[in-house]
Amino acid sequence: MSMTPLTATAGRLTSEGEPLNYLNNGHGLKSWLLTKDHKRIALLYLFSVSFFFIIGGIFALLIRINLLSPEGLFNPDTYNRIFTAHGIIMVFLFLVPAVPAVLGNFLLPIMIGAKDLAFPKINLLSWYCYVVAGIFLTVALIAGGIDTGWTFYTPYSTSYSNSNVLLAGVGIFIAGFSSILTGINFIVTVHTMRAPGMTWFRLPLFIWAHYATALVIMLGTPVLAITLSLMALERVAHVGIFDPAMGGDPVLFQHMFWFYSHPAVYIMVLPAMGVVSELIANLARKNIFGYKFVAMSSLAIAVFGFLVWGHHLFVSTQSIYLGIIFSFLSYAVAIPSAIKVFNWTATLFKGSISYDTPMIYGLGFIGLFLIGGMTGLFVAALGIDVHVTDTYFVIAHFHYVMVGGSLMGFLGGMHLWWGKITGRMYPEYWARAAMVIQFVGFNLTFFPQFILGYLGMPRRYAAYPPEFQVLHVLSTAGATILGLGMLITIIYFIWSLKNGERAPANPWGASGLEWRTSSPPPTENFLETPVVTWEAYEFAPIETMDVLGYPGDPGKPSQPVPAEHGTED
Amino acid sequence: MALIETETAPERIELHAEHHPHLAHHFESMEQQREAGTLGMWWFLLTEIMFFGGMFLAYTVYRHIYFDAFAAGSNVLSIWWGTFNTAVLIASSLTMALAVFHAQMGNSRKVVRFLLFTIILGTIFLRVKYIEYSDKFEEHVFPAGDFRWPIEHEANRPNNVGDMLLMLIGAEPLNSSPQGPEHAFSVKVTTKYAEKGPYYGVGGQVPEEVQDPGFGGHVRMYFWLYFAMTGFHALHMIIGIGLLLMLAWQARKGKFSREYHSYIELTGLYWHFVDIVWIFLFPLLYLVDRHL
Amino acid sequence: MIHHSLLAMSWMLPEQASSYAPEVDHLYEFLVGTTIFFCVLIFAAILFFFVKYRRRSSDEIPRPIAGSMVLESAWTIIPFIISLFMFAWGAKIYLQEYTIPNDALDIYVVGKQWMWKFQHPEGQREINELHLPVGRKIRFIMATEDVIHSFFIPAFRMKEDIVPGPNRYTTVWAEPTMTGQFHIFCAEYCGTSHSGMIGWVTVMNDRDYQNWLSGGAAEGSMADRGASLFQQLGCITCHRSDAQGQCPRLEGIYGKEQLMSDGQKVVADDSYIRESVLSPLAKIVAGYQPIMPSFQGQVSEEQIQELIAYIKSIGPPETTNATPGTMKGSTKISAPGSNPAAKPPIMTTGGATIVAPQTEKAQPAQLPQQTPGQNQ
Amino acid sequence: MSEHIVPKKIYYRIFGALLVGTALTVIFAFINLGNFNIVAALLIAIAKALLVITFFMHVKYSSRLTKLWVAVGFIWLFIMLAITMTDYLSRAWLVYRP
Ligand code: HEA
Ligand code: HEA
Ligand code: HEC
Ligand code: CUA
Ligand SMILES: [Cu+2]
Repeated sequence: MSMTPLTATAGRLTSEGEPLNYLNNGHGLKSWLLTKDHKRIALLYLFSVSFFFIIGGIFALLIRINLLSPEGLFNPDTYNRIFTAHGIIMVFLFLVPAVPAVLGNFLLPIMIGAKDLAFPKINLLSWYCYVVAGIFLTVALIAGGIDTGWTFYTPYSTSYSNSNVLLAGVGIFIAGFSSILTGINFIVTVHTMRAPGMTWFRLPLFIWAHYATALVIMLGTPVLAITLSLMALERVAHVGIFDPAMGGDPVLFQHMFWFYSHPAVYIMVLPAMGVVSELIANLARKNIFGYKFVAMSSLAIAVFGFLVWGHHLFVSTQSIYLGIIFSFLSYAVAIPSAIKVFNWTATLFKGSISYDTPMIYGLGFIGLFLIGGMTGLFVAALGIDVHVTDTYFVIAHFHYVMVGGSLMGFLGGMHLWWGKITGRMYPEYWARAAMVIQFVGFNLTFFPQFILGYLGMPRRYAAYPPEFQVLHVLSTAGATILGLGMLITIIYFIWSLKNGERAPANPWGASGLEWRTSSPPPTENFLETPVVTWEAYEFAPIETMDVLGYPGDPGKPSQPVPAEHGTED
Repeated sequence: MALIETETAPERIELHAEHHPHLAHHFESMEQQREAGTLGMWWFLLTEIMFFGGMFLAYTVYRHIYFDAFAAGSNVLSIWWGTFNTAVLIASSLTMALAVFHAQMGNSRKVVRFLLFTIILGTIFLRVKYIEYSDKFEEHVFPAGDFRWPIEHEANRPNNVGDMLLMLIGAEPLNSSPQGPEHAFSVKVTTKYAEKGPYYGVGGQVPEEVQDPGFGGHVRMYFWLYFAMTGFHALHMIIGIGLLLMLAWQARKGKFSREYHSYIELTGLYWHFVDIVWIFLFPLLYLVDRHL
Repeated sequence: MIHHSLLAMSWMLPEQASSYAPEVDHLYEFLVGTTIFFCVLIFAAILFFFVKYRRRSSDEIPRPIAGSMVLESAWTIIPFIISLFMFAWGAKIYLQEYTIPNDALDIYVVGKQWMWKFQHPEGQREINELHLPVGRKIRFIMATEDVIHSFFIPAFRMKEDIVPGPNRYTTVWAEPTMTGQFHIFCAEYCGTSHSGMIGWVTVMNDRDYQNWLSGGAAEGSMADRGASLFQQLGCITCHRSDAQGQCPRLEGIYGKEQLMSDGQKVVADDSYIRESVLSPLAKIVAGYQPIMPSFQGQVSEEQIQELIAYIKSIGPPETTNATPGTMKGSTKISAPGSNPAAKPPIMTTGGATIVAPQTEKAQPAQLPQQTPGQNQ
Repeated sequence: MSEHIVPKKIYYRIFGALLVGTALTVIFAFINLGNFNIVAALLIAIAKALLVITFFMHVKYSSRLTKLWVAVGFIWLFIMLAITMTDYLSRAWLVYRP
């Protein structure tokens, strides 16, 4: 293996005698706000998406509080603004960027053995776009709120709602830009910057998932951008492009919106699926059963995901013939997800299954996603969807996939890589407890909603007939428990930054390049260019793995290297 | 699949005797850097296709529903300007391609020259767009505000190359006036489409209580798409010209060489793409049902 | 219809109060069953592996297993077949829900922020309350005055958006099979009081319904009211039966194919008439000048419905024998009880009125002519 | 992979072809071909776009991957147009046909 020195800084010590890593290589606000290091940008993202998650979560709790009483505790206008804010923040400012922009950003270059993403400046720009988008949306919320629902259906949004819609439209447009920039970076990096020996079928499934996600982002997001632009312009000029009074067709807006927003649900779940593959493989120390099928199913989801948007329009007056086609295609796109679930399960067979928190999250993901996905089959069935569309059944369906699925995947990933990212381990006991609390709270929140929905409880209702109250109260109770679980997680993560155990390079005995560099990694990820000679998920005794971060005992806390190891450029 | 398998992982270990000054720290070689740039630009253009695609979709749907109104609106545009601008843009694509060619040859002075040609042609295009837009304002077919249909007063339209050149420099055209052949517009359009009825909101916004915008309202939809599509296209042109100016400046200072000119190539890709968008916009917007 | 199932007997299903509700529930139960099956299968496997293969020493490395083509095919193909079944069943119900039967009783629905307005052909008007006879097929002809609303009766398993626009009525149908009171909801978000846009449908047996009908409607049937509107609005000045070719006569046009000036043929259904009133220029009848003014803003949605009811009712007796080859059969459906059996089945979604290809032969209506619009 | 340099001659030829294409577009627009006017216009536009992509944008000399991506871009656009138009063509309430 050649010993190309990678950076001037690698292997050096800080003035305090700590090994120099990406965290302590540069101090001060400026070194963070102007950083081009993908790992630091990932942390910027982590901070900002967590912020918006908490805001979105608080809105969720407000929703649940309102629904404690059949008359609703807030007035309807307030309630409408609350659920809209909840939906917009959770989708555009939290879940779409969460896994890719935090974990993907941090890990993608490391996992393929690159020093950074292909376009570091664009990566930073992406974060700034995100921030600007966040500001726009926050201003829109403070200036009086938006009450359109996250779907902005016309003509309500263009002719009836208030003009904060304009701000929100622009905000989401910019947020879209931010994800496009991340997407470009991922695709190009995976194509051009893999380390020697890192062939396509040696890529971790995390990478495949992110690659597929990037495809979806690139091909879908621009359509949302133009749709919301046209909507915003319509709001201003009232020319009628979506306004039936002027000859426009509101259903066209729905087509254009869902052309992005259905694929967007896969933007939200595919990266989490990538995370789950890593969790399961690494904590069962087994290669993923049917690696190629899992890899290809990600691509299949990305491609077929574009053909089913009309399943949100079954009762919207679109052509019934097209509705039937869309229903069929929706079933087709469910198959690749099923393939993944079966393969993950089979991976456990004859594994060495650890009971650590990430694994529990991984299993939680499978269970909840399974329920969420199967109920997707309910709503894809035309005859049933006519009854349950726009009811709590749909709400429950998508919270099962988005919260039970994606959010659990995200949290699992955060636990798996927390040591890698921060250099400190989270407290295992509290983590397991929090996971169990979340799991229980989650099911209590959303399972009753399936029943509510089938009984006919419509969504976006500030008040409701009294016979639904029992189930609503149950759901609110669940949300409280869920919130408590989240709060615990947030607290111990912050606590561990100072007080956690120091993380070794490879705390799990995992395979994958990111475990072959120190925790936290040096600025350019490795001290020398890695050469990959092993297959994906090829587990080996931990002593036999070279650590290409700071040399030292693998599995032990990283050791500083003598200063002469690093050479000047 | 085969596509993916045949592609081997990029070579990365080879030591580079001399580091090119423009090689970014995280790339191993100029080759890798160039490839990344090209791929990145192509993917960006893909997103652009989808971005304009949204408008093409709206266009297709409404042209299908309101064909007559689209035909009527289209006949208001000047085919002379449209054709002229198409030619200008194609020529600018040629000069752009030649600029890239000279960059590949390492011929800096010619690079600057062809970049300037491209900029000039792009500016001419925008100048024409400006004239056309002002005409549309004058004729009150800008879709917001004081939209009127059928148009009551026609702006000057050129009907030969000489006139176009005169108008480009801001002079009065010699023989194009509402009486020229292009005036056929009023005659043709009014005979074929007048029966379709007026715009109920003549002289302003559609009044609240009269919700039916009538035929003119659909023409207005056409103009909305016309302004949105050409407007976004023009915005791309402006950005393109900005990029070209920057490149010309850098090229003049000798930043580019045989080995290092990828920015020129990438901007070239962008420029050609903008040209392609126009290649579609021209027939779709200017040539609906011209054979009256 | 009696329905045996665990779910139906529990509190997890709303009442099955329409003819297709049981079938929707059957499919639902099938899906619940499938879901339970897969959940049990996978949860059991996971739990079993989780216990059996728990990590016993920190450095153990299990033997890798590559995968199995057989298994992969199995769990691709089997779910696919199951889902094809779900798809076909769902689509079948969907077609049933949106194939409007031709012997239905028409109820006119107008959604507006934030209330439901109903009109019965006999003339009764209701707000947020709707009375229906049990055992009769009901066709809801719906329009909105502002944004999108969605007409949802959970007990009927019936829902359809009402999209604004001059050229569409949305049509949906149901056959109540159970007397009682059921919720009406608005299921598409429509602004502040979206959740207040609710009401009750009362399904009654036929006698009660007839009693109820005879109770109200001081101003006469919808068609009667339409007739006086026809006078008031001045339609009559042009559309007179003795009009000298300036304007088309409206007698007997309802349900017939009309030839437009651009050569296209359009069935004069509710949507078409509504559009003729609101945007007369959209479609010009062949041979006429576009001189009809728009009545947009001068007539309310209910009034348009009354005009339609009137136009429906003015089929002159001579036109009962439709020319073979054009529109077959009776040209009118009117008061409840008439049976224009020969009307082609119409499937609609979103006002998309699709005249199904005709197989039956032309068949002149031999039904006793009733004076339409009269209460029985 | 070193870059391929396209001779200048080719650029000029393509330029010529594009101008001819533009002229044809205009000419065809004035001939009444019924529904085929739009077909002709689009076919010519596609041909012109292909020329630009292939030669000016060097796709002819690029990797198969680039070719694939270019195709993907247009295929996705087509998917969006085709599926949405299916709705409009099979919805009977929209019958304003030319
Ligand atoms: C992460 C997000 C996510 C994911 C992954 C999915 C996944 C799926 N969704 Fe969901 N969906 C949403 C988020 C998501 N959805 C949201 C946000 C909405 C509502 C938006 C709004 O209106 O506000 C929505 C709404 C929605 C609707 C519209 C409902 C309505 O408004 O009326 C439909 C209809 O078809 C649908 C279908 C599906 C299907 C078929 C899948 C499939 O991909 C699921 C596939 C997975 C499985 C099937 C599980 C694995 C299965 C097995 C292991 C067992 C065997 C399988 C078979 C027998 C096939 N979804
Ligand atoms: C990623 C997406 C996402 C996520 C994570 C969630 C999370 C949750 N959602 Fe939401 N939801 C949506 C996406 C999401 N939702 C969307 C798209 C809609 C549709 C909107 C529309 O109709 O337009 C919706 C709608 C929606 C509704 C329906 C509203 C209606 O139609 O009337 C409800 C009702 O129960 C709900 C509940 C919840 C709950 C209880 C959570 C819980 O999981 C939340 C748990 C999290 C917390 C509770 C926060 C935890 C943090 C703290 C407690 C820390 C506090 C700390 C400090 C102050 C320091 N959501
Ligand atoms: C100024 C004369 C005028 C008045 C007033 C008028 N119409 Fe008309 N109407 C016409 C003409 C002319 C046509 C045929 C051309 C067309 O389709 O627009 C027509 C067509 C129609 C049609 C389509 C007929 C067919 O054969 O398909 C209907 C339905 C209709 N009118 C209903 C009404 C109603 C209802 C009113 C009153 C609210 C009304 N009209 C008032 C002149 C008039
Ligand atoms: Cu009307 Cu919601
Ligand atoms: Cu979807």
